[in-house]
Amino acid sequence: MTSKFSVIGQRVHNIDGTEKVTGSAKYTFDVVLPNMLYGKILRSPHPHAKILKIDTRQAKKLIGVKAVVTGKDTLGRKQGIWRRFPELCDEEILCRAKTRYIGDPVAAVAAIDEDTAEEALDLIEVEYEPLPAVFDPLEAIKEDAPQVHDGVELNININRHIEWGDVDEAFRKCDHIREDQFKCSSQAHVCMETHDAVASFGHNGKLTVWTSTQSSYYIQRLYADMLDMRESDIRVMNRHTGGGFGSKFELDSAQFCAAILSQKLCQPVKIVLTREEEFTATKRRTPMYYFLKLGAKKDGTLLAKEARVITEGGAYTAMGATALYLTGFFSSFPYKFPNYRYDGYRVYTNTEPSSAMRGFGAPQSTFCGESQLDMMAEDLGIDPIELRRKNGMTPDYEVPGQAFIQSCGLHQCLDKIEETIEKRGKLPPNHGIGVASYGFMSGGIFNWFNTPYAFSAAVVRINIDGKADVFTGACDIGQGSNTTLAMICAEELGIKLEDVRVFSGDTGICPPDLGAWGSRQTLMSGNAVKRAAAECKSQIMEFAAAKMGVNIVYDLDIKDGWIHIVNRPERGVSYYDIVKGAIRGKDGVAIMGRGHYTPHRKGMISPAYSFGVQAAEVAVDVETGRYKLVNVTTAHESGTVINPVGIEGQLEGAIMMAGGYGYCEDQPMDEGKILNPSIADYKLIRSLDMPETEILEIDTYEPEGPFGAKEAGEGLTNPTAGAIGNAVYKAVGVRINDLPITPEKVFKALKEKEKKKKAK
Amino acid sequence: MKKELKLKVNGQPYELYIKPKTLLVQVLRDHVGLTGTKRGCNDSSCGACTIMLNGMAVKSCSILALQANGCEVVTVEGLAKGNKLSPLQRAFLDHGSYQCGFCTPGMLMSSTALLAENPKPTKEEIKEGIDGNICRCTGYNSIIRAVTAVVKGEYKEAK
Amino acid sequence: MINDFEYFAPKTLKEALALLDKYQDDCKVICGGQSLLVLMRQGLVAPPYMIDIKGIAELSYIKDDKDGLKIGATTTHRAIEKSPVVKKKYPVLAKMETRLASIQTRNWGTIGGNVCHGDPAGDPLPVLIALGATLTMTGSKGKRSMPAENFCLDYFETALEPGELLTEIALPVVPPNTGTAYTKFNVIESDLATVGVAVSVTLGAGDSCQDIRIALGASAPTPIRPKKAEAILKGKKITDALLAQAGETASTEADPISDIYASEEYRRELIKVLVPRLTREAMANAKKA
Amino acid sequence: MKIEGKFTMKAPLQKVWDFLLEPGTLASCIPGAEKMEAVDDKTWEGTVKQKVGPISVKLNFTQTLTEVDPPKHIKAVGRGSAVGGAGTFSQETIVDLKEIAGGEVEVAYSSKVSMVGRLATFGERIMRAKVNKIGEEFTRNLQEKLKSQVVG
Repeated sequence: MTSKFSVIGQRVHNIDGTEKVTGSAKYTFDVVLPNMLYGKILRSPHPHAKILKIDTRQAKKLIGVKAVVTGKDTLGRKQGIWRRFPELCDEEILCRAKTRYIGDPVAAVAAIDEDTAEEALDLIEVEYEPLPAVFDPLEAIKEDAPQVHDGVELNININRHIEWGDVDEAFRKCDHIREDQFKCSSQAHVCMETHDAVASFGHNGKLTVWTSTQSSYYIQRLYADMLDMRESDIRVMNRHTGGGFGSKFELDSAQFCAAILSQKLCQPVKIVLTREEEFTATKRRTPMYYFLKLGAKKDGTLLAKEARVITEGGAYTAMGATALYLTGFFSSFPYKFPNYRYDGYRVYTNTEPSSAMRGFGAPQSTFCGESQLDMMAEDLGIDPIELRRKNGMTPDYEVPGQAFIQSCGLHQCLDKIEETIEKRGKLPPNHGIGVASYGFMSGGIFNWFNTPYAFSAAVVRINIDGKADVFTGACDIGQGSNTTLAMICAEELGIKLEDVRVFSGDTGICPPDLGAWGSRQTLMSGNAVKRAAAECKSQIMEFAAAKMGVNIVYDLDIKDGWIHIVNRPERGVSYYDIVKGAIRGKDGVAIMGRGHYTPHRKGMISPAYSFGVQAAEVAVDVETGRYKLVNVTTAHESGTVINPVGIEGQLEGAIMMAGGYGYCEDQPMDEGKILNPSIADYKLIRSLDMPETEILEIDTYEPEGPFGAKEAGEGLTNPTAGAIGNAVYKAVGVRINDLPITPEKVFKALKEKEKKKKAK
Repeated sequence: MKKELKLKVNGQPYELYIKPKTLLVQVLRDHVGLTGTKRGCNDSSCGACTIMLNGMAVKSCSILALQANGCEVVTVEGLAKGNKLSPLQRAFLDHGSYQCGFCTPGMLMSSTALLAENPKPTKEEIKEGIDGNICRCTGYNSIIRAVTAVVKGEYKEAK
Repeated sequence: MINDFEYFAPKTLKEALALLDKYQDDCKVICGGQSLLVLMRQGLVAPPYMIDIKGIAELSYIKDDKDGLKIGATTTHRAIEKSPVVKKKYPVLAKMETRLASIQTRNWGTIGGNVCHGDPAGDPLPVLIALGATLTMTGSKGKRSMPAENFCLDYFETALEPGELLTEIALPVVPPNTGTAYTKFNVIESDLATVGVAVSVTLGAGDSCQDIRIALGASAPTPIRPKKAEAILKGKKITDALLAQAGETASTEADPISDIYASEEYRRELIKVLVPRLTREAMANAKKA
Repeated sequence: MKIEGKFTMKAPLQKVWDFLLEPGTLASCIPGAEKMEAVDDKTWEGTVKQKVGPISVKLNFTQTLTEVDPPKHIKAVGRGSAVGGAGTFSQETIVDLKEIAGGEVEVAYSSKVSMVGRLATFGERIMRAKVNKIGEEFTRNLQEKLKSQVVG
């Protein structure tokens, strides 16, 4: 079948691919500027303490040290990404009076090299008064718990309520009700490039920052808030970025401290967080206590669901408020619950703040929900896939009062997965296949950041040689958005991919865009680029129509650099010639198009949703509890596939990350201290542990998306933990409700089961 | 007290004076200026700093530079011959075996060393060959496919 | 941050020993440095003098003679793993090496360095103990040798005296009808052992267990030989019941800790499972031998 | 890190109690303790030396009795910081005495040891094992001291 597209759907090299395979790609980590200094940050060793005194005199005396700053050198403002709600802006970054977790910054040093800066940290004397601390959210909401932030009742940072239908009445009508508890663990992003920034204040008072970020615009705006500057005096550029996964769109300690130091010295200051700081003093996936109640009729119709969630917020709000909101919404996904109620509480604790991480609350809700669904299926004697089919979302469905689902391929995905499981036939002993369904949003509609700008915006400029330059505030953090946006631009203009250059993530030259989070760039930034390209195209077409003198009833189009009459492709003119003429005809002004996208009338969550079903096969060693991930097969639909190589990469990468979430990744703590802040101790799936992966792409078309495309990045992290849990149960009959599902937990559950069997 | 270090990097001889505590990765990045080699951890666990030392894959963050005195080093910058990418580099491009690209230099060096030593590795051997390198983006399988394609002879050394 | 130090790279054992005598406690010996440099980067170890023995050619060898195999201390893991004679005569040693850390680490790290680090979770020592290896230490005053199982004294503490270097690891000739097996339990394939078990069995008449050596890693402050468990099996015709009993006994002889990787109880349970499992595997290997 | 246990000994309760309260009894049970000196009747200061393989640490150590409920309950809190800034070490010990039948005293103890700073984070795998041992040795020392001093 020939595609109606020329560029979209092709297997292409990422436009920055050659730089990345030759080592010439420059990351913030690699930036070296003339006269540049190196910074290091001193952090609180106490989970909760008053700062009584900071003596920096000895540190300042060390040869090579150029500046030492503390909270006193700041304006004392507090940052928060929920800018519409001042009480949720609660992070000073450089603490002035009190530290709230082990890792909270208290001072920063700039010196001629990293070793000198580090030496200087040891010379800073901080006198603390340790305060009682609280680590578990269930403890923190007790009356007499220590207060993490003064005046916050029961340490409740924020709560969320979502409800539709008549839940209590519906439960009364159910034939069977299950109530289950789950615990979702923490997870670290482990970007290969740690947080880093080079901040450079000029003597003109303007700030230039190179940094590894998911949203240059957010960083620019938050700098403006914290430094009391006009945002146009701040230029933030994301270079090649060594991963983000949700960890890099708030103003972080590297960015802020580098700027404060540079402001004092008018010299560039570079701060690269150590791997230990990355684990202990950035942000992490939100740990959650989940209480789920699910009611069904005998025939498997799900009538009602109730979710109560308490999340471990850590010391600050960060993006955790959004995770609280989204976990509540996605607890209903991807099923048609006529009655649903959610109450979520985010609780402050004296631990590293929890925030956004790929999936953004949905991996938690999906693990709990999909585990419980399998339990319900067993109770009712219904096949788990059948139960999902019976209740699964369908196209053009409205989540009452919340969201409109347009395209939805969940049922096709279920069919495909069922087919592949059947094909596998009888499994070896102690193997099991578990299934989980999922869905996710294509960018959020909410605007707690309070941006006055469009959510996405792009400018396309056509140069005299016909090549197109795309300017977008979107950030390529490795997910390949620059390539996807270039493909969209090329397709819209009918030119080759190599005819498109992308300038992204630079607030100095690109229109604001909210950046790479919430799986928003393909749909939102993509729509903005498509519209900008379309505007250029219409200008070109004016000239082409004039030149060709075609009857005005005919439509013109461009394909492969050839402007022609639709239906009569042989009648046309060269795109490149027309561009030359057009620019000449416009008095030498390059052709420019602008595009933007802000969702309107699309409900409260997102303009579009992707869906999928995943089947994970495990093989369990029943004597030790150790199991291997054998295979993970995913039926996935994300609308029109723009960059198939990119989607495969997202999917397989998500399995590494989400498989780790299900199997081994965790951040155990002792009195607020993370016990495994190194890659040696934080267990990650490596190549020998990686399962076989198969992808079954399901064809759908999303009317809201550019060329019918929607999200394909984060949603893929949602199902794996649940699928693993269900697979372990299928294999050996033990159910673990407490992530991660480690061999030790499986072993203990097997022993427990054996004991019960003997007791009978 | 600084000491003399002589080594060849990508065929080019260098004579440097360094503090004994300098790690090989620091010499390559900060003294020689080859920033393709990355650092992703502080305890020899991530593999982003992998280079070839006398033909062997090693972690350049876990070797004192002086220990490499008189050795030949190849970094990611040394893989292409002029403007011709190596077979593995081309296979990585075709198979999307990189995303953020931060682990890619290390991955390429591990894979290159593997094939230099064992031109026909099995899939299991390929997995083992890159097991010392963490990639948080790709899930490894696209890297394994790229190496497999080179093993199958789908990418010839450029003339 | 690594401290500044003075660096020496002696080319002969004699030179190295003279330096060791000179600097005593103020110096650290580095070979592959795969463990030491991690500690130095954290600032936990900060010696004023470093003696790099990696370049001492006379300490890097694998020799096979009538008494068995001799491995020089600065031989890399990778050289052992790929050595044809090791693969042929001590396959368990080669196999253990393939699962020790990453290829990069094995290419540069050395067996002597690993053993001297004294990590109870290290892979080589349990295998060396099961194979009945002898370690030779050399100081300026001469040499001394001891069985591998006596080398570790406590967590990361060894019997090496100041001024001494570990110079050779000697493996006796494997007796006929002997099989050895090693495995480590871990959650991530290439990770350090949560528990490591090595077993060497010599079969006698009627497949009875004529001799057995069991070594446990990551199960106590040092690698240990659970001798009571060995005694249960030695001289007997091995049955499932005896194996289970040996596993139970070994788990009580062990003294594991609880940490973030596993609880003490889980480690004991793993020993119960793995001792019988590896004994069976060693017996199967013995039959093949 | 928590270590708990109990043992019994044949001795008068008051005698055990008095010995426990003697300056330095608890402090001197800390393995590696050197030069423990009384600052006042509730506080002792000194240094603690610990060595784990290649890592040597010297800590300035202070111990304070925070709860004294004669003759059955005592709580001591100790805190040390490593010379050179490598980290801090803290210890909390609770000893409860109970008279049981036959003129015996049951001594129940629990000891919590924790470390923060570079030592703890980077040396985690190494130091945790050691901390475990320190705790065990502490209780062993306590038991031995009590038995030898009070019974003997």
